[in-house]
Parts: sequence; structure tokens; C-alpha cells
Amino acid sequence: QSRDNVQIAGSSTVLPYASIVAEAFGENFDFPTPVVESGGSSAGLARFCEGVGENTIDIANASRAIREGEVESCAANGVNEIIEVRIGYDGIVFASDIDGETFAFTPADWYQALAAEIPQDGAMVANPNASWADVNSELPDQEILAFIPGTKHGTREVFEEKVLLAGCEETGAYEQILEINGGDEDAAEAACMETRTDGVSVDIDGDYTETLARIEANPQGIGVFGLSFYENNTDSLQVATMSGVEPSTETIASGEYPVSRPLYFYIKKAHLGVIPGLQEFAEFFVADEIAGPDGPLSAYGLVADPELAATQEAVANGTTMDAM
Amino acid sequence: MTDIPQSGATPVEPPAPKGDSLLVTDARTKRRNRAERRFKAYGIAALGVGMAFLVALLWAILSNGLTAFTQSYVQLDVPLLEEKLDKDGDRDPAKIAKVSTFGYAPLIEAGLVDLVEKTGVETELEPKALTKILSSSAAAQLRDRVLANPELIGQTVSVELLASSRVDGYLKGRVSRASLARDKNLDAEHLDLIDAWRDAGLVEKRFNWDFITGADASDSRPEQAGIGVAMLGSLFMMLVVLILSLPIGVAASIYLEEFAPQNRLTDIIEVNISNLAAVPSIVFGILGLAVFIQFMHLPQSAPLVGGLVLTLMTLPTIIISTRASLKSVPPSIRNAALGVGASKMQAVTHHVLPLAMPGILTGTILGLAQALGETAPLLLIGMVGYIATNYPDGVAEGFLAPNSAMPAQIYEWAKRADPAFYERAWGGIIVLLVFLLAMNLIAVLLRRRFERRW
Amino acid sequence: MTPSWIALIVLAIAAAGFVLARARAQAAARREARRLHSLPNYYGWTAAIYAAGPALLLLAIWLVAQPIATRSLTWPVLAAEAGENAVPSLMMADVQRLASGLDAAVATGRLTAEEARALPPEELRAAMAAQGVALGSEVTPATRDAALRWRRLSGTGDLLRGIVVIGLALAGAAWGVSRAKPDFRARNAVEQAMRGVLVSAALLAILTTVGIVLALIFNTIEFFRLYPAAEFFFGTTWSPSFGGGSELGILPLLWGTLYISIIALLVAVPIGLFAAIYLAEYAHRNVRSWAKPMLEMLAGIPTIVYGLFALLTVGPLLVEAFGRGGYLGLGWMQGGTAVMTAGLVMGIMLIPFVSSLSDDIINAVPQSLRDGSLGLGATRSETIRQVVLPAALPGIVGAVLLAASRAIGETMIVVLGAGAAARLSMNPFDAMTTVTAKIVSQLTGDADFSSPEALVAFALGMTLFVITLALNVVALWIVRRYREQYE
Amino acid sequence: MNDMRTMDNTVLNETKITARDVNVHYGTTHAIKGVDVDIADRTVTAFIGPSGCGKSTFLRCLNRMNDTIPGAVVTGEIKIDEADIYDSRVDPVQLRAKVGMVFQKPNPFPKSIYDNVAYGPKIHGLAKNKTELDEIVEKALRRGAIWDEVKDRLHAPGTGLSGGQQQRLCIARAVATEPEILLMDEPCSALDPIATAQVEELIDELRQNFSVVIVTHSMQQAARVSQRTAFFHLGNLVEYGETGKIFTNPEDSRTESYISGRIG
Amino acid sequence: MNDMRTMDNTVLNETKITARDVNVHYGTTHAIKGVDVDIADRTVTAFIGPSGCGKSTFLRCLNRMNDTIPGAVVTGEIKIDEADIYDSRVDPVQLRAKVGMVFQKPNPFPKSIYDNVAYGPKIHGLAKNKTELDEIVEKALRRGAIWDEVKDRLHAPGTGLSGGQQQRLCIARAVATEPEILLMDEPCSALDPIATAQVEELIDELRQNFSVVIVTHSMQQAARVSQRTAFFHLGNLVEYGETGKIFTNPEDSRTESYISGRIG
Ligand SMILES: Nc1ncnc2c1ncn2[C@@H]1O[C@H](COP(=O)(O)OP(=O)(O)OP(=O)(O)O)[C@@H](O)[C@H]1O
Ligand SMILES: Nc1ncnc2c1ncn2[C@@H]1O[C@H](COP(=O)(O)OP(=O)(O)OP(=O)(O)O)[C@@H](O)[C@H]1O
Ligand SMILES: [Mg+2]
Ligand SMILES: [Mg+2]
Ligand SMILES: O=P([O-])([O-])[O-]
Repeated sequence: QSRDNVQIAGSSTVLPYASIVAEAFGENFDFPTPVVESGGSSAGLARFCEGVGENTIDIANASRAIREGEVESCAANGVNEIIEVRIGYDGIVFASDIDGETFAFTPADWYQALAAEIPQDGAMVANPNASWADVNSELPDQEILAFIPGTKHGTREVFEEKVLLAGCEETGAYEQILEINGGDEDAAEAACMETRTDGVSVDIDGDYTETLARIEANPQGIGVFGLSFYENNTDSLQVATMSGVEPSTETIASGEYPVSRPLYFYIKKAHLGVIPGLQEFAEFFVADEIAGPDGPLSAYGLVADPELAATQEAVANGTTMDAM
Repeated sequence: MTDIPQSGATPVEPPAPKGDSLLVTDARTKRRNRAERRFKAYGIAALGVGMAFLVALLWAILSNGLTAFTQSYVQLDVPLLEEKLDKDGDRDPAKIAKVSTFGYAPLIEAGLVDLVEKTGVETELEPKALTKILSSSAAAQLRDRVLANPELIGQTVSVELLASSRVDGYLKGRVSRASLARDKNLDAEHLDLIDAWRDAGLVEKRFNWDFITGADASDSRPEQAGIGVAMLGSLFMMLVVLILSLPIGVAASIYLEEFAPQNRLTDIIEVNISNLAAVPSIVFGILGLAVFIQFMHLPQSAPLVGGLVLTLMTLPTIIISTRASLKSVPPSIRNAALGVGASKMQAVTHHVLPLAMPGILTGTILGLAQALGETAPLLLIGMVGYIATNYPDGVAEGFLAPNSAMPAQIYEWAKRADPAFYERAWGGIIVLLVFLLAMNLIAVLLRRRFERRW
Repeated sequence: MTPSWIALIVLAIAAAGFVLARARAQAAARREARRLHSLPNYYGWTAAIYAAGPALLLLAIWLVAQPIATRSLTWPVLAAEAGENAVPSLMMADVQRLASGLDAAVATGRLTAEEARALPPEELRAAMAAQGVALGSEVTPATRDAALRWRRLSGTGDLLRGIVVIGLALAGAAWGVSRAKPDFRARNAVEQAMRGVLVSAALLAILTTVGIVLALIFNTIEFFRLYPAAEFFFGTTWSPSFGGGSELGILPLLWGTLYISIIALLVAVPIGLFAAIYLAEYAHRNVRSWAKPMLEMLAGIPTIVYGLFALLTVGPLLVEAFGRGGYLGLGWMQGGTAVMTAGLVMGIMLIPFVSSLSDDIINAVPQSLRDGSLGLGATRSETIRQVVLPAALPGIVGAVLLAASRAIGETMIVVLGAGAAARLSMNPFDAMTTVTAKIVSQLTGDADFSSPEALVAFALGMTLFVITLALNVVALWIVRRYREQYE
Repeated sequence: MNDMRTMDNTVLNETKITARDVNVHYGTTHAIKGVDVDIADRTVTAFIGPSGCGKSTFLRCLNRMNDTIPGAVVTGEIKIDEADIYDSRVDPVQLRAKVGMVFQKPNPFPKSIYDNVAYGPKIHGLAKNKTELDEIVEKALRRGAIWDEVKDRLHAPGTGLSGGQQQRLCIARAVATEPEILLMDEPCSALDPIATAQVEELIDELRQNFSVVIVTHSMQQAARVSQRTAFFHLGNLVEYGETGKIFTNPEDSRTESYISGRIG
Repeated sequence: MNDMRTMDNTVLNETKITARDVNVHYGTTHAIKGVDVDIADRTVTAFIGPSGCGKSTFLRCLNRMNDTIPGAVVTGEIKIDEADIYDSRVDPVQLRAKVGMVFQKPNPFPKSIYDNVAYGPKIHGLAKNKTELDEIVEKALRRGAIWDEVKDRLHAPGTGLSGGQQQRLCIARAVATEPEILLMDEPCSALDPIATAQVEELIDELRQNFSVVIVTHSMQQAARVSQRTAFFHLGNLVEYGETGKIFTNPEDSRTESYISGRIG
């Protein structure tokens, strides 16, 4: 039994975009609609790297770049040639209940609100802040309650680095921690990114719908969302600015809004030309009318990649990662 | 029981004086009757609690999901301009097929502009913004129609197109004008248009068969998504589960309970089975991926594989309940059969099994219900995600072609951003429950037939 | 001949064998069943089993083996052309697709057998597209030759397969018929075969276990190579992080699993058991006949609904009672997600597991025992508690174990109801999480799949597996001892 | 052989049980047809009659054990000590504590021999402590003529006994609760002559204080132990009177033919 | 009464069953202790002895029903028609088809009366068609002396019968398969004299062609129906011989005292 459809697996963040493309692909080409599975970037890449052949997938979606170790284990299984395709960026936004207070954050606010311990008078003390006003007098006097991505989510890493660590450095806490621990930079970074465990910061292992449901149950909570999710739920959420910039596809594309991450998919070169429709699908995905700023992906909330043309070329030529 | 639990704890009453009237209940009996009533009340309360939860859950499901069964449609006249669709005018299907859905979008825009003019509503909306009223599936709908009847090119056809999820939500009352005002996707002007068209009978809400029979749609068009194909996936999986797990489970139980000698091997099997019941379902997914897909090279995302994985997961449930009910058949029945010269196998199949049937069926109901609602293992064998295949071509295809399953579809919808999917998720749950009820009905009727006290 | 046709023919032979053997046995006994060792049907069945069993088994093996053999015989044609990066399996897939496309074209009459063989490689892709078979790229001459060879070989193989399998079936049937003499122990033979089936069904459990262990073990070993076992087993902190330096102690997860399962069972067992008692002993037949299936619906509601129920309804309700400023004024609860929330909701889901099965078992207790107790002046509840329940105990224990097992394996309710953060706490109103929930989240998460943060899922699965196995061994041992004392 | 010992104690006591126009239906089967009977206190009453004539059914009416059979409908009036036992105020539990029963088929609980006997006393609170309970159990087992056989295996399961032992265990279990009326459905059917004699002795002993109703197929046994005998036939109570009279001088021809047709 | 009819047919036939040094243990209970016995063909052999002495246990050895009791261990040799029934080549199923059994406690299947009786003939293929099966069932029920009572309710459940009716149903079920040897464990314990006489007649009839082993507590019954009697005591076979001799002139003092101690 030979397979005649393209098989894709991986990130649930990329899934909506991939499914929009797959649907359009199925409508416009004679090839069958590709099957796009979710299951997470890691699981998708793991299956991608299992080897080549009909019973392995052709494309892995990932909400992060493939790691060194993964490339190695791919190679160990005979998956040597991988084409990396960056499809755009996922903006990460902070939003709260539409009927609640309005927030304008800086990374420093978040660091001071959520850090497990903050330096004070030359020692680390448990985070004493209970209200946003304690953190920054310009913020509303509202109990701190944050729904942040759980440790399974790649978004968590972005949140830690671009918000908590940035905030830590911004406030000068980083220097103080270095002083206290005698210059151990790794430990200091770790301390900056450690979140409190007293129930103020709630990890969410589920999806953005869960975060939304939690805000509905706890209207004073602030949640972390993907831009596209927020844009589909503007009737129940209001977004906070970060360092004075309101998140939108434009501000993220221009780099003004600081918190975002690139989204990718990876193609097994060995399958090109063998799995019917694979080449066509990959090219269709990065075509301007799909992934460009006016395409349906952007309409759904993907931040279009300013370097899309280069990507298109790479896909057309089948440029693999090593060659780049 | 240890010794004298009652009398040890409570003072002992002297035996009732003889000749007491039966019409007067003595104190001890009264106390015991109170205990009896309490006991019975606990039973009623327990049943009541269970029922109350069921009602609460069903209420939540129905109130959230019933709206998924209606859908809004817009009646639109679209000019199928020849210069756009068939430049050469030779009606060559290959060339017509070259025009992608993007080529149809302007036609629909034109149709909308016409309609706005015809209905005479003032609006400042750009033609492009007008398309937000319609589902993004509109172009594909139109294209399919043209490809099927190329002779339509050049005419103006009246088509019925799906309204977008937000328009649909507005018509269903799920989204109010106030909340839409804050929504970036739709403006008040759109709503004015919708109101006008509704009054003109051009926008209509009606029962949504496509939801029950259709396939999944991508994240950008919840209005098109249906659960039909996933239901078929579930059906094929359940067939596999039923065909395999019931006979295997019953066979294994019969062996263990009636034939197995007491030895190491049976002990190991026994421990294994109860242990398998405690294995998290996702681990069965890992197993399925490794064994069925990587080792046995069965196709990915196939209901057959899903069914096999769920079979392994359901087996312990069926085995444990079957063994329990085999155990409860009194030995005198077996003796009676053996005594007239039946073999052990005959005694079991003719007498013990029918008597154990209610328990077996209960185990099957529970096991199948569990299997029908399970998502986690499907995640690993590729049955969760966007698997919008159409209906399989045949029975064999049904087992092998990529498909999803109802719970996976529901899980997937529940995660999606557009709130319209949330409504579909609940609607899907209703369909799942109806499916489950239909499946159970047979088992329940059978069970009633087999039940008897002896 | 397609495999399904062969199978059908084999079955037909088996049916014929059945009829013949049966008739032969009857004739030999001069229609006097007494003279036969077994019922005539058993002679029939023996022949049918001899005919169908080995033949179908061979067919199955053949179906697996033939493509492998054909592949290795065809590959040499391509080998010359294949570069060093070529992937044989993929190239062969293309060959296979081409071959089956040609087959289909011949079958539908689009091409004659001649044309199929003679078609030049350049035209093949278009011809196949017309046939509805999509090929990944243009066909090279080598691929075409390989496809033709494939077709030839598999044609021969298919023919051989049909002959051998059907021959085997005929031989089996003949053997079965020839043995159909009155003193042949046909019933024993049939029952032996049935027993074989029963044993293999039971052995499937062991196979499954082996499969699970094999599926988990390599990655588990890999995990322990990357992460110290002592810290995994005895660590009291669970905090994975992407940048490395994660702490992956299993203890908080085990504690959460235990805590949540216990609460769930504390809800499900009493409610389920009392409901079962009520249904089996008190309720009117009609009440029972609808109430029981209704309760069973609780087991069929997808767990995501329970999760949402926990998150949106039960959690907030509990906070109102036990949270800060709640009307009990206790301040024990900080948020809606808690062990209690998940435990309660999971308990509801498990009610039918306890109630339905127990109800069947209780119902199966012979009435004479109840009569014996009632006749001594016991109330119904005394009868139930002291006579019926002990008699039904083994089955009820099975039902409870089943419920406990499901509690351990549940994810969605935990994620939504109890939270995602692992914690070692005694307070049931704190958020915690379970091993299973973490297996799922680490497996579907974003960590590098070769990093300890992802591999830990396998180690967690393995550990849970071993722990529950140990618990089951202990349970079996206890049950045995208890039983021995009793008899 | 002295099959027909004459009654030496025909002093009939006051009425304990009165039944008037009792009818029992099992679905469409009319098992008991308008039976009227008065059962005296401190007396042994024997029910005799061919198999299937309704003896067990009528016996089960007397402590409302028919309530547990689905489809069994009892009409008419049965009074014990002047109280109508089918009155809604009557608690069947209390009734059954007062009216003990030994069933036709021995039905020991799947518990130990000890627990089988101790069960009744425990639920009725007849023992203050373990020692007392032990005494009660021993006494009951002795009265059931089974003590010697089981005294070394009191904690072995009651279901592992021989048929006759199970029957005696059930007798012991019934007498352990000291009922005022004891209904015994063929209590000696599986017993050897010696054990039968012991049980008959027990019955005689019980008669000093209580009423005993016994169903038996052995005319000799009826004659030996009972003071009054009721002959049932096809659901009808054909004849009822002093045992001596019934056996020597029956009024009804059916009684006569049943008795004379006897062989054992 | 002619309790002790003298045997008119003491012609003893060839041996059908030979038992040598049979021992049965239930866990620690030694229930049968080294029993040797030869049971003749076309003969009725009665097992008598006090309750719990091992009669049923020994009877169950003869068709290997003890195999089904967990913990029961049978040693020694039992041959039927020269074949050792505990030989591994012997199929217990075939054995039990040949050696039928009526259990001490009536155990009808929870099926209809008809199905109860038809079951054996069906699995042994004794009837070619429904009419034949109907005939077999009717004949068996007649021989079980229960036809008249159940002929109108053949499709009512067998468990809804009275105790004695169930017993006769079980007898009918056992004879329906026409076994060569019939083991009957107290088949008349719940039967009235008339039904007892009918069953005894059946036994006498069966004896013309087959062997019958009957356990009974009624010395009279043993004397009436059996040609040979075995007396068991505490697991030992105390005495075995012609019925007339055992009852009139026992050799062992235990036999003597058991027989003379009889009351019925
Ligand atoms: N399943 C069993 N487990 C343990 N002991 C048993 C079992 N069955 C019988 N026994 C014991 O073995 C002995 C012989 O029992 P058996 O049933 O053979 O007696 P019996 O002669 O038939 O008595 P009865 O006339 O009362 O039926 C008795 O002491 C009995 O308690
Ligand atoms: N549960 C029942 N369902 C239907 N009919 C029944 C039931 N129990 C008894 N019968 C019928 O009622 C009639 C009387 O039964 P009962 O048991 O009272 O007889 P009995 O006099 O005790 O006979 P035996 O001496 O055989 O025990 C019988 O015809 C019997 O078949
Ligand atoms: Mg009776
Ligand atoms: Mg016995
Ligand atoms: O599913 P994700 O990998 O995007 O979190």
C-alpha cells in the first residue's frame, strides 16, 4: 500500500497555519489534502527523525528551530538532508479580561511580579509583591495573578528570556544577584527566570483556550497568549502594551514589539520527488499569496516573515540546512 | 467480619419478652430499621448524586452545543465572468482547473457589491471588507461548482454560501452587537447589512446537516467544520475494538477463570492484566507507534491502527469485568453440566457464559465508552490534528485511509482560537454521546435479556 | 487471485470439509449418534479447522513475506542507478506505486498488457496520472524496469500463493475427513483448538506488556544516561527548563498521583457502591433498567468535558467555600485548581466503573443466601452488608481496582482541574499534578526530543509501570493469602 | 417397629397462628388455595402432602419469606399472637426474628461455620461479648447435633460441609436466634437415622416453650414428633387435626389414600 | 410393613467398577480412607452411613466429579470396565457421559424445564430431530415421575419448582442421557412416599440394563432397592456385602449398631 498524501506532524502552534494551507492546497491541486497532525514540536521532530520511508512523516512543524542534538539523532537514523523553512513569527501577547483594568507593562514589571526571589539589601528575599501597584505604581492596584505557559511550552522559554530575564537586567537585579552569588552568571540567569510557587504564577500546560477559561473564572488574572489567538478573541480579551508598544503583525514584523518567536517547518529532502505533492505543497506554503502580508495566514495572525523571498528560493532549490 | 461488631459497640438489649405484639416494634428493631432506612437512603442519595452530576453535565453540554446544529447561509448571485475563469473561452477543463480559489475571490466580491446595491443599504465598507460576511470557503464552494459544470461560465448563478462564523454567531445570539464592536473582525456596518439581508430573506439560519456529515475545516473557517468524517473514523475504530477486544477479552478471561492451572504463568498473566489497566492511555499510544507503525509498517493516522491501540487499552477492562462475573456464577451450575457429561468447554459456553453475560456486557460498555472518548493515544499515532479527508471510498479504505476520531476532533476544536469552534466542540460532544448511546443501547438490551437471579 | 479470494476459497473448502466429515462420521455410525465419540458437528469442525487454520496462517505469513522477498529480488535492478544518498525503501515505494498503477491500468482496460510492458518511461508519469496514480517524479528507465520486474515477480508469487495455500487447505480438509471415524475424539480435538485460542488470547496480555516495556526501555535508558537516576527517583522538585539545568524529581508527581487517586476513589467507591447496592437490591426493575445505563453515560462523556467542568464549575465553587474570603472563612485554597477539584470530578467519572460492575456482581449472588439471612430476621441492609457483599467481594474488588487504574491513567481532568505545577504538599486544596499528566505534557511539549526534559516522559512511564506492577503483585499476594485463610 | 407411637401429650395449647383464606399465586400458578388453619402454641405441627402440593409455599407465608419471590402474591389473613403479619405496621424483620426458618435446601453462607451460626445472635444482639457468643454458638451447634463433627474446624467454611452437615448447620443457625416459632422445611431429609433422632429430640425440647411447624415426607417422623398434622393436596388443606387421629382415622379419602399409599 | 423384603434376585453379576485403596483428602481433611470395593453390573448398590462419613465423596470419585473441587486430592485406583478412570488417557467427559449423576442438592439449570432435560441428549446427539428430542424429554420426565406435574409448564424455569420437583427434575435430567452407570446421591430425600416409590421403580427398571449406585439414609429404602450395600463410617468402608446379609447379619459391630440404632 503506497502512501499518496503528504504527512505532516508537529507543533500545535503551527498547526492552524499548516491546516489553512493544507486546506487551500487540497482545494486548488489534484493532490489529496495533506494530513496535518498535532502533538507538539518535540514529538513531531522525533517522528521526523525516525528515518526516511513511506511510514515516516514528510514534514515536521516546529515552533522553535531544530536543535543540534536533534539534527544529530536525525542523521543517526539516516535523515541527513533537511530543508528548514521559516514561515513567519508568532507574537506573544499579554491580555486580560475585557471588562477589567488596562495594563501597560514593561519586562521589569513582570520580573518583579513573578520572580521567586528578588534581591533586596544584598540578600535574596521571597518576592513580597502582592499587587501590580506594588511592582509599579502606575499599574492598577490589582492582585497579581498570572497564567503563564507551562514548562512544556516553547513559549515559556521565550517568556523567560525576553520578558523575565530582560526585566531582571532592566531593573538591575541581575547585577545585584551576581554580587550576591559571587559572579556565577548561569545561576544568576536561572534565578532571574525562576517563577514564584505561591499560587500567584500559574503554569498552564494546556492551550490558550484553557488560559482564556481561567481568565473567565478569575477575571483579575493576566494571561499569556499567541497573537492570533488574541485576535480571534478581541471581544473577550484586552491586550496590554509592552514597553509602550501594542502588539500587532506590523509592530512585531518591524521588531518594535519585543516578544515573539519564529515558526518553522522542516522537510525531508529525501521525500521530495517521491511523495506526490510534497514539493508543490512546500512551495505553495511559502508563496506570497499564502504566507505574504496579505495572505490568509497573516489574516489569521501570523507575522509574515520579511525575508520570505529568500525562503521561497530555498524551497524551490531544495537548499538543505548544511548548505545554508 | 471480626467478632461481634454490633453487640460489642452497643449495649445489649435483653431479649424481647415473649408474646410481645408484632404490631409494636421494639427499640432494637426500631434502631435497626433506622439503620436500614439510612442505608437505603445512602443508596438513593448515591444514585441521586450520580444522576445529578449527569444532569448537570448534560445540561452544560446541551446548552453549549445545541447551537452548533444550526448554521447561517447567505444567498448570493455571483457573476461567473468568462474573462476570469476561462480566458480562452474553449471550456477546457484543464485550463479551468488552473484558476485557483484566489481567482474566484473577486467574483464573490462583485456579487456582494451587487447585493449591497440591490438591497439599498448604505455602507462605507470596502468590497474586500465585505467578504468578511462570508466564510472563506465561499471561493472553493464556487470553484467546485464551476468545475463540475463548466457550462455555467458566463452566467450569473445564484449560490448559497456559508456565512462567516461571526455573522453566524451574531444571528444565533452567541455574539452581541456590543461584543462585536470590540471585535476587530467585524464592524457594526456589517451587522447592519446582515440585519437588512435577514429581513430580505437573503440570510437564513437553518438546521446544519453539514455539521453532522461534513469533514473538519481549517482554523479560519469554523462554519464549514463538521464531525461526520471523524465520526466515521470513530466508527471504524470501534468496529476494530469490538471485533477484537470482546472475543479476545472473553477468551482470555475464560482461560484464566475456568481452565488455567494455578501456576507461575497464570499468575504472571493475571498480574499483567491488572497492571495493563493502570497503564496511562498515552503509553498505549507510544506502544502503537512503535509496534504498529514503525515495526509492522501499518499506515499512519489510520483507524485500523487506532482501533488496535484502543483494543489493547480496552482489553483489561473487559477481562477484569468478565472474570469478576464468571467468578460469580455458582459452581453448582458447572457441576450440573459436567454431571450430565458435558465437557468443561461445553459447560462454560452453554451455561456459565450466558449467566456471566450481563457482567461481560457491562465491561464492554465501559470499555467501549472509554475507547470512544479517548484522545491521548491517538495523538501519537497521528489521528489528532487537521485530517480533513473526505469520506473513504470503501470499507477497506475506511480502515486504512487517514482519519481522525470524534474525541480527537472535539479536543482539536476546543483548542482553536475562534470561539465558534468552541461551540462546535460541544456540538461534537452531543454527537459523540448520541453515538455512544446508540452503541450502548444494543448492549443494554442484550444485558436485560441475560439478567436473572437464581 | 487476490488474498481475499483465496481466503474465501479456503473458507469454502473448510465448509465442504465440514459437511463431508460430518456426513462420513454419521455414515460410519449408521446414523446412530450413540456410536460416535462426539456429536457429528465436531467431526465437521475438526475438518474445517484442519482445512482453514494452517492455510489461513500460511496466507497471512505469505502476505507479509512476499513483498519483502520481491523487494530484495527487485532492488538489484535499481541498485546500479541509486546514488549513495538514495533511500532504497523510498525508491522501492515509487516502483511499487508504478507497478500497482500499471496493474490497475491493465485491470481497467486502459492499457493492454502489451502496452503496459512497452510504454516508454517518459510517458509513464502522464499515463499514471490519468489512472489517478500520482508519482513523485519522472520515471527513469531503471525504475520502469524495476516496476516491470516487480510485476512479473509478484504475479508469479501471487499464483504460487494461491496454489500453495489452497493446496494446504485441501490437504487439511482431506486429513480431517479421513479422520472422521466414530472413535476419533473429535470433540477433544476441537476443544483443544479452542483452548489454544483461549491461551493465546490470555498470552496477549504478556505480549502487550513486553511491547510496552520495549517501547519505553531504550528511551528510558537514554534518559538515565543524561540524568542521574538518584535525582530522578529521590528528587523532591520537578521543574524542567529548556535551557538545561532542570530538576526532574519524580516524588512530587507520585505524591500528586496518589493524592488525586485517593480522593477520586473516596468519591467514586462509596457513591458507586451504594448506587450499585440500591440498584441491585432495592430499586424497582424499571428504575434499574434505565438508571444503570444512565450512570454508564458518565463513563462515556469525554474527559475534556470533565476537565472543563472542574475548571469552570467545581473549582470556583470550592474556592467560594474553602478559599480566602470564602464563606467557611478557612483560606485553605488559593485557586480553583487543586487536588480536591480534580479528585472530586475524577471521582464522578469513575462512579459507573464501580456501580455498574458491582451491580452485576451483586445481582449474581444467589437468592438463597439472601433468603437465609432474611429468614434469620436480618434486615435487608444487614443481609447486604454481611452476606451479599462479602460473597460479591472478589468482583467488587475488581471493579474498584479498575476504577483506581483509570484514576492513575487520567490526564485531561488533572491538567484542567489540578493544575500543571508539581508540588509536594499535604493540603488537598493545593494545585498538584500527576505522573500521567506529565508524561503527556513532556511528550507533546517543545523540548528537544533528545534532551532529558522530553525523554523523562519515558522514564516516568516506565517507573509508573513498574510501581503499578509491584502494587499488583502485592495485591495478588494479599488476595491469595486472604483466600487461603478462608478456605 | 413402633412406627405409630401414640401421642402421650395431646393437651392442646392456645392458638399461636391463625390463617384464614390464604391464597398464593406464582404468576399464573395457584399454589395455595384458600387455606384456613390454626396452629397452636407449644406444639409441633407437621405439614404433610405430596411433593409440590404447596407445603413450602404455605410455610414461607408464615414468616413472609414469600415477599422475596418476585411474582408471588399472598392474599388472606395470617395472624400470629393476634397480630396480622401482613399488616403494614408489622415489621417483617421483627416477624422473622420471632419466626425462624430452616429452608428446604441447605443454604449456608459462604462464611466460616462459626460465623454462620453467630450471624443471627450478632444481628439480634443476643451476646454481650465474645465469650457469650462462643457459648451461644456452641450450644446451637450442639442442639443441631453437629458440634462433635465441626468443633475442630469452626473456622472452616460452612460450604465445605457434607450435605447432611450443612442441613444441621442451618438448623443450628436457626435455633441460635431463639425464635418463638420455628418453621422447618424437611429438616431431616439429608440426615441419617441417628442425626434424625437428635434433631427430633431438639424439636421435642423446643416444644416446651415454642411452636414448631415441620414439613416432612416421612409419615413416621410426623407421627413421632408432631401433635397436630395438616395434610395438603394440590394447594388445598385437605385435613387438619390431631396427629393420632389423622394417621389412624382420617376423615378425607385423599388423606386416607395418601397415608395408606406410604411405603417407608 | 414389609420393611425388610428379602432379596429375590441375589444373582450377582460381573464386576462393573473396581476401587482399590481409594483415599480422598480435602486439604487436611482425610475424607475417604483406603476404600476397596467392587460394584457389580446390573445391580443396585446402596451406600449407607452416618452423615459426613464420605458417601458423597466416594460417589463423586466414581465419575471424577471431585476433579472440580479445588483442594480435593484422590489417590488409589478406580476401574470401570477394566479401564482405570484416573488414567491420563481417559476423557473425564466421556466418563461422565457413561456414569451419570444425581447430586445431593438439586441443581437445575436456570433454564426451562424442557431445556434442563434436553441438554444432555443434545450434547450427546441422542436425538436426530425435534420430535425425537421431545420424546426423549417426555420419557425422561415420566421416568423421573414428574411429567404430570410439569407437562403444562415445560417452558417455565426449572428453578421455579418445589424442592421435590427439582429433585425429580434432576433425576429426569440424569436418566435422559441413558448412562451405563447411574450415581444417585439421596435421590428421594425430598420426595413423598408415592414419588419415592416411583423413583424406586425407576431404579429397579434401570437395573435390568445398568448399574445403579444410590446413597440413602433410609435403611428401608436401601433394603428395598439394593442388592448390595456398603456401610461407610468416618471415611472407612466398614462392611460391604449382600443387602440381605448386611441388614440381618452384619459382621462389624459398627454396622450392627448403626442399623439397630435406626429409628425410621
Ligand atoms: N468441599 C469440601 N471441603 C472440605 N471438606 C469437605 C468438602 N466436602 C466434604 N467435606 C468433608 O468430607 C467429609 C465427607 O463428606 P461427604 O460429603 O462425603 O459426606 P456424606 O457421607 O455425603 O454426608 P451426608 O450424608 O451428610 O451428605 C465430611 O466431613 C465433610 O465435612
Ligand atoms: N418460585 C416459584 N415460581 C413458580 N412456581 C413455584 C415457585 N415455587 C413453587 N412453585 C410451584 O408452586 C407449587 C407448590 O410449591 P411448593 O414449593 O410449596 O411445594 P412443596 O409442597 O414444598 O413441595 P416439595 O415437597 O416438593 O418441596 C408447585 O407446583 C411449584 O411448582
Ligand atoms: Mg418444599
Ligand atoms: Mg452427602
Ligand atoms: O505545540 P507547540 O510545540 O507549538 O507548543
